[in-house]
Amino acid sequence: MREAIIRLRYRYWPDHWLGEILSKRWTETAIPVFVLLIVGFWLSQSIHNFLSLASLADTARQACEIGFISLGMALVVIVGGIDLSVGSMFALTDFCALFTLDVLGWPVPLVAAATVVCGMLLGAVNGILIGYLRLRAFITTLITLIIYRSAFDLLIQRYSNDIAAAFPDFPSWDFVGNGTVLGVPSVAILYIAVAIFGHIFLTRLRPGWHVTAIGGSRRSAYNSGVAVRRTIALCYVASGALTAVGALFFAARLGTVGGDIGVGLEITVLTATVLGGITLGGGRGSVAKSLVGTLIVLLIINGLTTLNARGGVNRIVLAGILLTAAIVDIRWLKNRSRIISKVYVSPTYLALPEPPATEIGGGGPFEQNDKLRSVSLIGLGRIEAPEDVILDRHDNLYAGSRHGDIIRFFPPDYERMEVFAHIGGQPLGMAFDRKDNLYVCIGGMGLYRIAPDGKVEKATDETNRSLYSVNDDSRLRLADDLDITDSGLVFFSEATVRYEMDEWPIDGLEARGNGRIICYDTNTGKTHTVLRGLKFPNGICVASDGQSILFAETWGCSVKRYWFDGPKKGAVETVIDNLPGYPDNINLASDGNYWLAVVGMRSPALDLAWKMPSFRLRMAKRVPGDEWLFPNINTGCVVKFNEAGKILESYWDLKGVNHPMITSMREHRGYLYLGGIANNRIGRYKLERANPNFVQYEKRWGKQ
Amino acid sequence: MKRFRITQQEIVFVVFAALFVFCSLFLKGFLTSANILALLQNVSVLGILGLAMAIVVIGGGIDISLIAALAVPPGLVLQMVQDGHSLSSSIVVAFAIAIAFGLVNGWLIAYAEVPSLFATLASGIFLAGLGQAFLFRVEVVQWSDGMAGFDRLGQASVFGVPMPIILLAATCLAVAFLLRRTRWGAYIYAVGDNRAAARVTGIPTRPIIVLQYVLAAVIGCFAGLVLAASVNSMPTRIFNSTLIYDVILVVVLGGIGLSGGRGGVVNVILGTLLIGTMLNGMTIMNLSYAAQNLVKGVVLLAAVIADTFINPRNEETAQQGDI
Amino acid sequence: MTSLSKWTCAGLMAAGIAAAASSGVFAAEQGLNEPFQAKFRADLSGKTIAFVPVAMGFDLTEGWWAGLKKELKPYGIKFELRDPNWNTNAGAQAVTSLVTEKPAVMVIHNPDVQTYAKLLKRAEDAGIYVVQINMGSAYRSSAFVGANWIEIGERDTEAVVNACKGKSNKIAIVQGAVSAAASAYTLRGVSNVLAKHPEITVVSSQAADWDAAKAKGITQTVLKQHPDLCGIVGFWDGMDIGTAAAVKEAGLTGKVFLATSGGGEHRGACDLVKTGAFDLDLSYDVPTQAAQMAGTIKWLLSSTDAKPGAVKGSEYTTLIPITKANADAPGTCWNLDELKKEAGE
Amino acid sequence: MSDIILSLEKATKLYSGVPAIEDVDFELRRGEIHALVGENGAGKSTLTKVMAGVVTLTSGAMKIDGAEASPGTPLEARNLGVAMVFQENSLVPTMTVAQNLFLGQERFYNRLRGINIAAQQFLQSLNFDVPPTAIVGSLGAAKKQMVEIARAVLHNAKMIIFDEPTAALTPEERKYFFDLVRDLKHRGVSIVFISHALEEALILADRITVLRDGKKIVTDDASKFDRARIVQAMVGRDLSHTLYGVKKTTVRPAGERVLTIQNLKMAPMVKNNSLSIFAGQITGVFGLVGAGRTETFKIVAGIMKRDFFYGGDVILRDKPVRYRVPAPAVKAGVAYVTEDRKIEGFFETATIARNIYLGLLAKFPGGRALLSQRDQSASSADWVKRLNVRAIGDAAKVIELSGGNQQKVVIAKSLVQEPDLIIFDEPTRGVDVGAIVEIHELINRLADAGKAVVVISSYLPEILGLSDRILVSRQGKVVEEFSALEATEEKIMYAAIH
Repeated sequence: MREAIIRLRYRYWPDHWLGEILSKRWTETAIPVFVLLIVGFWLSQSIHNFLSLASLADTARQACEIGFISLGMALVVIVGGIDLSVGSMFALTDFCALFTLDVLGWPVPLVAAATVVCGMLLGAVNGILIGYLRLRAFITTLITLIIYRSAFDLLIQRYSNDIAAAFPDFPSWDFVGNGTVLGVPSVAILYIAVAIFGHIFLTRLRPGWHVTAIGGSRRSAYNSGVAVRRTIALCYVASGALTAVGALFFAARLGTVGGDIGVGLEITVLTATVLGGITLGGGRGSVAKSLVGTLIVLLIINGLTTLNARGGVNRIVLAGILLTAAIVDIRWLKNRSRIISKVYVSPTYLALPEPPATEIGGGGPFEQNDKLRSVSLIGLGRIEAPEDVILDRHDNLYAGSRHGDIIRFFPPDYERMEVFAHIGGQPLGMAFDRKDNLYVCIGGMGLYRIAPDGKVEKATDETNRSLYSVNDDSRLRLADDLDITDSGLVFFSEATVRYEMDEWPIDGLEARGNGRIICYDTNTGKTHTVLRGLKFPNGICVASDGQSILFAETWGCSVKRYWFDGPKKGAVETVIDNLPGYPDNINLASDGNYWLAVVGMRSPALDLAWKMPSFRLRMAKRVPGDEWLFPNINTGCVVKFNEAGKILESYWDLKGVNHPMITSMREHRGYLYLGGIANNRIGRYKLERANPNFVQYEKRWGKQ
Repeated sequence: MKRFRITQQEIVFVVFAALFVFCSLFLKGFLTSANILALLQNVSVLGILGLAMAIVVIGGGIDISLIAALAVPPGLVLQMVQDGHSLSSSIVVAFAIAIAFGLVNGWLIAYAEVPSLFATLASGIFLAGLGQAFLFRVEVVQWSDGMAGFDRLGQASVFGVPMPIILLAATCLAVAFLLRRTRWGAYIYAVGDNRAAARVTGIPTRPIIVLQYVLAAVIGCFAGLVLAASVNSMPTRIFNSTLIYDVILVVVLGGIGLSGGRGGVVNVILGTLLIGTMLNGMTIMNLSYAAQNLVKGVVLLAAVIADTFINPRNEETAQQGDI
Repeated sequence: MTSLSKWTCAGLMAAGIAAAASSGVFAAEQGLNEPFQAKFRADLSGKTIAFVPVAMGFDLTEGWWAGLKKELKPYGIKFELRDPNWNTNAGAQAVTSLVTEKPAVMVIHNPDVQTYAKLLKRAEDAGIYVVQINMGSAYRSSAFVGANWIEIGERDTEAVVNACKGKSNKIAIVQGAVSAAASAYTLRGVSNVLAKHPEITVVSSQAADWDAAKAKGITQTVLKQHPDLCGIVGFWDGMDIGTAAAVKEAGLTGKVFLATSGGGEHRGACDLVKTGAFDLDLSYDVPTQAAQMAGTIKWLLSSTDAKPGAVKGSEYTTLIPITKANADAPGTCWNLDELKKEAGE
Repeated sequence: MSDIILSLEKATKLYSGVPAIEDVDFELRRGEIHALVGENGAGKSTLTKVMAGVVTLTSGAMKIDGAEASPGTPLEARNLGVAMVFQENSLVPTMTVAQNLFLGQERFYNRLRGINIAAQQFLQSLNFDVPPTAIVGSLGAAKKQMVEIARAVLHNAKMIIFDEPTAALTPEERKYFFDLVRDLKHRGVSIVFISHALEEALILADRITVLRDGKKIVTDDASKFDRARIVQAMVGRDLSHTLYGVKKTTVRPAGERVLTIQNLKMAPMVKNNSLSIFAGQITGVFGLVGAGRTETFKIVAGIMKRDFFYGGDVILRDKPVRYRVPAPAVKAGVAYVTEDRKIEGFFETATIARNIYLGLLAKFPGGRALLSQRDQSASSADWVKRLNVRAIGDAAKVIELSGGNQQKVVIAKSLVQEPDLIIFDEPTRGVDVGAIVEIHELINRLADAGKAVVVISSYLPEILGLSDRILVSRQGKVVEEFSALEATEEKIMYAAIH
């Protein structure tokens, strides 16, 4: 009963999402967003028409005006500076708009252009001083704040009466100030457009990268060839321009050049920027953060005002929320990576039946023996980590190595060897196609093709992103083994989508179906995922019927069959359900049966632990990683099974002296060639009763 | 190589001297002892605030909440006396509030690790709001009879020297003594110079940071009392003004780098004198307030630009997050 | 008669009449039914008045708010307060959101002549009466209640000019914030008078931004250079505390004539005139302004034809000059605490 | 096409009038691996920065492919085919690995998934296991170095300059790096590399140039050099017998047990670490970068905090302690001499005397509120003499000193606190050879005086030359202990890796 509950809980509750969601970069903004939601909820409860369209539109107008300025400030802060002069620039550009409209009588488009240019010029002063003359941003913009403000004061002394006297009546001007499109204020539409562009700009466009790089490390950016000074200067120009856009809408809405326009605006904007999570000092920040920060600050100020709160109360509440949010946010950012490392590993429930007996004298197909004692060794000490071995029509033997090479041994004695091709990564599974191209699964890289002349080509490194996956699973992390169908489809397994190449054992601790089988079509060059949720899918072999593949699920201790064609297309069926160890590669035998490598034997301790997810969770949290309970992968065997999944025979090397580990095997002209990922040798075992002329790919596709 | 360098401090001194000579030569009534005293008196509160800011900036932070500390506790003194409490108990309460405020600031920055700019920005708003909402009935807290005699703090003079100047000088001496002669002063410099190194050396960095903000709040409160005494009221609306920017200018212009660990009381005095001379000269010239600001800004900008040209910074020496 | 005593008398009389009436006449027989009062009550009850000051927390706005409540609360009127706390943008936002919330009346204290102008027009178009107090905007709404700044400037300056007769004829002007309407209009009043008095020289005319400390600094410098100054025109008593402190510090109290203006709250006005800090403080008597607003609102709400936007009128406040002569007299100044108490706050 | 890809003639670079390199002639052949060796401040970095366009020559000429060239920015240099891997990490810590890799040659619009996959392909093809989506700031030193190297290779430069490329790499990764460099060489790319590990220069380089005090001393084929000749050229005198002296034949016996660590944990760096430290001897702690050595001892000194739950114990002289800040640890007689003196070593704008005096004050405030000028000058004069700190004057700021003298000031600042347990973390990193000898002598004297001394180092000769007892750390815990008598380089290295 209890076990059933545990099973159901782990089957349906996606524990692993927590760690994956937290690993997303946008969760850095989680706290500000959370605060925004709380504030929004609280206001919608206390102000009865808070969520009405009219009220939201009113809020949006002001929020977007400030939002433009916040965007500019965000840009400047991300580039590693600060712009205190925004308030004064706001006032001056507001004046510029109204002066050109009311006093000079310019048409509205020209007014808009003039205002933005005015903002850019004001920003350019900052930009030149800070970017090119290398003045300190804080002190410089503090001084320009004073200068611009006094210039504004002098100007309105002279012109405020002229502006006050005019009541401009242009429909286009009113549209800028109060117009809506489908109920959305004009300013919001422009803001959304600018924000979307800003997001793309910062994350994907070259100048945006440069901005982030300069903020993150000025010297690194310079060394990378970024035009540091120009970029910084342009950021201040952009800040000026964005401020001018905000001021233009403000001018159109209210038409005022009152003396305290923009006073203290820099504080509001800076508060919004920091609250949104954009770090002073540079390098970190996004458009979304800027928006969230702006909304929080404005909602609090306006909401409390609407709730009849006096100015003082308003300030207390605002400051209280700001400080609380800042403290929580700092804790969060500080501990986020630690939390992720604690929660990313999320073991799940896996119950395996009692394994079949393997003891000597226990009988059964798995009974241990010492047949592999007599293997002869190839390339001892000269090769590292040959996970898979393969032989071509000319009896050449190929094996991958840890250094990313494909090594070729020459017959007849396989003493002579050469680096056939260098790819990098970790070559795992291999298979030949009809034209003798060697396809290789490279852990960490994907699927590669090596032409007979040794030329390396990438076949695929990307598949379609699945809809419900939190992690972006389009990147191939651990392509493992493959086989090729007659019609040119390459089926290959990816062992796990949650861990990188060098962390694969952790996947064994989780024992979740994190793996998948992917199909690469050599005819179209397209790649798509065919099966998901497999427990470390490993070996793949096209079955004799040519319509299905057999694949091994390592942590599932099972072999399954998947029909990619024919009447049962799409179906999956279990072939062997309870192996005594962890299956690895599968290959054809000369008699029409299949070879299966068993990489390691199950242990009662891990079998038990797999039924106790919370135990493994505690272990992952408290015990250092190298002392975790991992699947045992050092002794194993080779078994032969038939189409129905019946085990026919098994080959063991009990002492493990000669050939300690087996991850793969190939039958070729009466010999069985053995590979092992932890080995420094290749084994060669003389099979009795085997077809001495069996060449796997000749049998499949005929002689050439 | 060293001796060709002129520090920002020296540039500011040169600018100040030039301005002073200029004003003396061309402005009638500038170079009179009465006017010089007026000049000093006008900037004495700014100077005291500058000293408070200097302590924090030398310690590697910044205190935007200084104006709140200037306005609220002294305002409370006036309000409490108005409501019939005794002057002495009111002053005790005010300083207690200032100390508590400094402790909160320090805690936020040293222990909760909120960046000082943001922490003091918010805490300043909080204190101002607290005063506005609960402590004062109106924003300008008026003098009342119970305060009799206290106005000497702002309006009396000793041997012809107005009291605020004497208080500024006294604060200068006290702060200079603290920074130069005491252990805690040495610690403040150490923390501002390299907080990580100070920590590893075994200096109690967090308490020292708290100490800075407490000192700043207390000095700010003191400046507020001087201000209130000299204008016979506490206009708490001063919080909304841009006074804090002037304070930062005095400190930074004087040559105390925002990166911390550098500078001292001399720099504050220099910065204060420069600002004071400029404002006084322009007041004599009867320039409007806006025009005064404009000129002030341009002169400051010139000083900063001159500094950059004389001490150029390049990509090699640029610091990270150097704002 | 000063306003405070006036109200007290009125209150007492009303109470007396009511007491007499209830115990006497009406108990005896049924009287004549007054035909309009029921409608008047119905027109007022349940209506909302929204007040948008520049900021709460100083004598003027607190006084208006308390005065309005005191007058109108008994009629079942509801009150909304939007305190932008010196932030023009927040104020504009408050007015904007009020337009959608549709209170019956908005009482607006403009930060300058323009910011709210468009919004106020929108409000009246949407059927909301707008009453502007003390600081007008470029838009003329149903009613403006407030001081005549030009008159204030003129009367203050005249007083200073008079005081200067036979003296140095040097005066100084301490302005508020240059962009504020109150300051600009007052300055116009000052120049109107000065135009008639060419013998007067203005040695300094600077803006202190409504800031006492700045006013003190400016005045100090001016006094150091012109110790023979005979008068100062100040623009607001809250700021001129600083001006007065400078004068006192220079030991010129009584020698330099300081004229200013303000809301007439006793601590900020009468007390300071008594101590000699100010020689003249023109008071626009906030409770009276509040009462006038309340009267206007009653009329607007109960009238049948005065639709929002259809009528436009002004009520300029009658100024009370506070000098040593009347500073002690009861009713010259008013007391904020008492007014608040009467308003039930 | 000539055989010389880059040449410098009479290259001189003055910093504020002081020559960093002076009249250096240098030639780089096509497809050669050229090692630059020299002490700190010998001008290696300046020389390479000139080539990479980071600084421009004051006088002299540089030719690239026979044509006069003076790149003013790294970008110009790269357009000329010169790429550089900087010593001070030049990655942007806030960007992802993939972004860093392509920074500088990104397209105008970059598809994030596309660059992630391309970056992974490229990194894996060099056998560098670095996830492309990771933020660089969160990576360890070794992985950062890999990204840095990968970036230089990605640029397809004609010549690549590596400044201390292998410092943070494990031997495994170092092997990959050597293969990579040889592979580049075969492709005709010229390599300049700076290394402190002279063995690397001898193994890898075709030619070696030795610099001293900004001047070129000698350039010759690597086969004509041996260790002694390089050191002699570097230092100008024969130091081979004093530097990293011959294998120890006697060891100091263990005194009282001063420090015991049991099951110490700090995720993710320290994992159930246990060890003991004894008085009167030097305990060397060897391990690769990232083996958790520094973190373990920083926890002891209160600089870092152990895990809150199940964090293990630190026992100082039979008393369990748990310092949350360093101050109480200092008071208890624990001193930690940092490996990164610029970040947490000294006060850069303060004088030497003030630096040392601050150390004294922090340990012995003893109710003294006022500073004593006399104490300050006395303590500093004493230690400046004992450690032989060379400075221009008393008022010299520490930032203006050479690396070795800076290190001595940092040591003096700790020793003035009279600690019983002294932890030296990489005591000779970035220190010139002469000063190394002095610092080693000092460490030996401390142990002779009965102090418990810990020396953390990733340089085997230093560990072997100094230690009486050697602990080997791997993946967050001590895995092996040797007596200095039985230890060999092979044994230690084996323990550190396997």
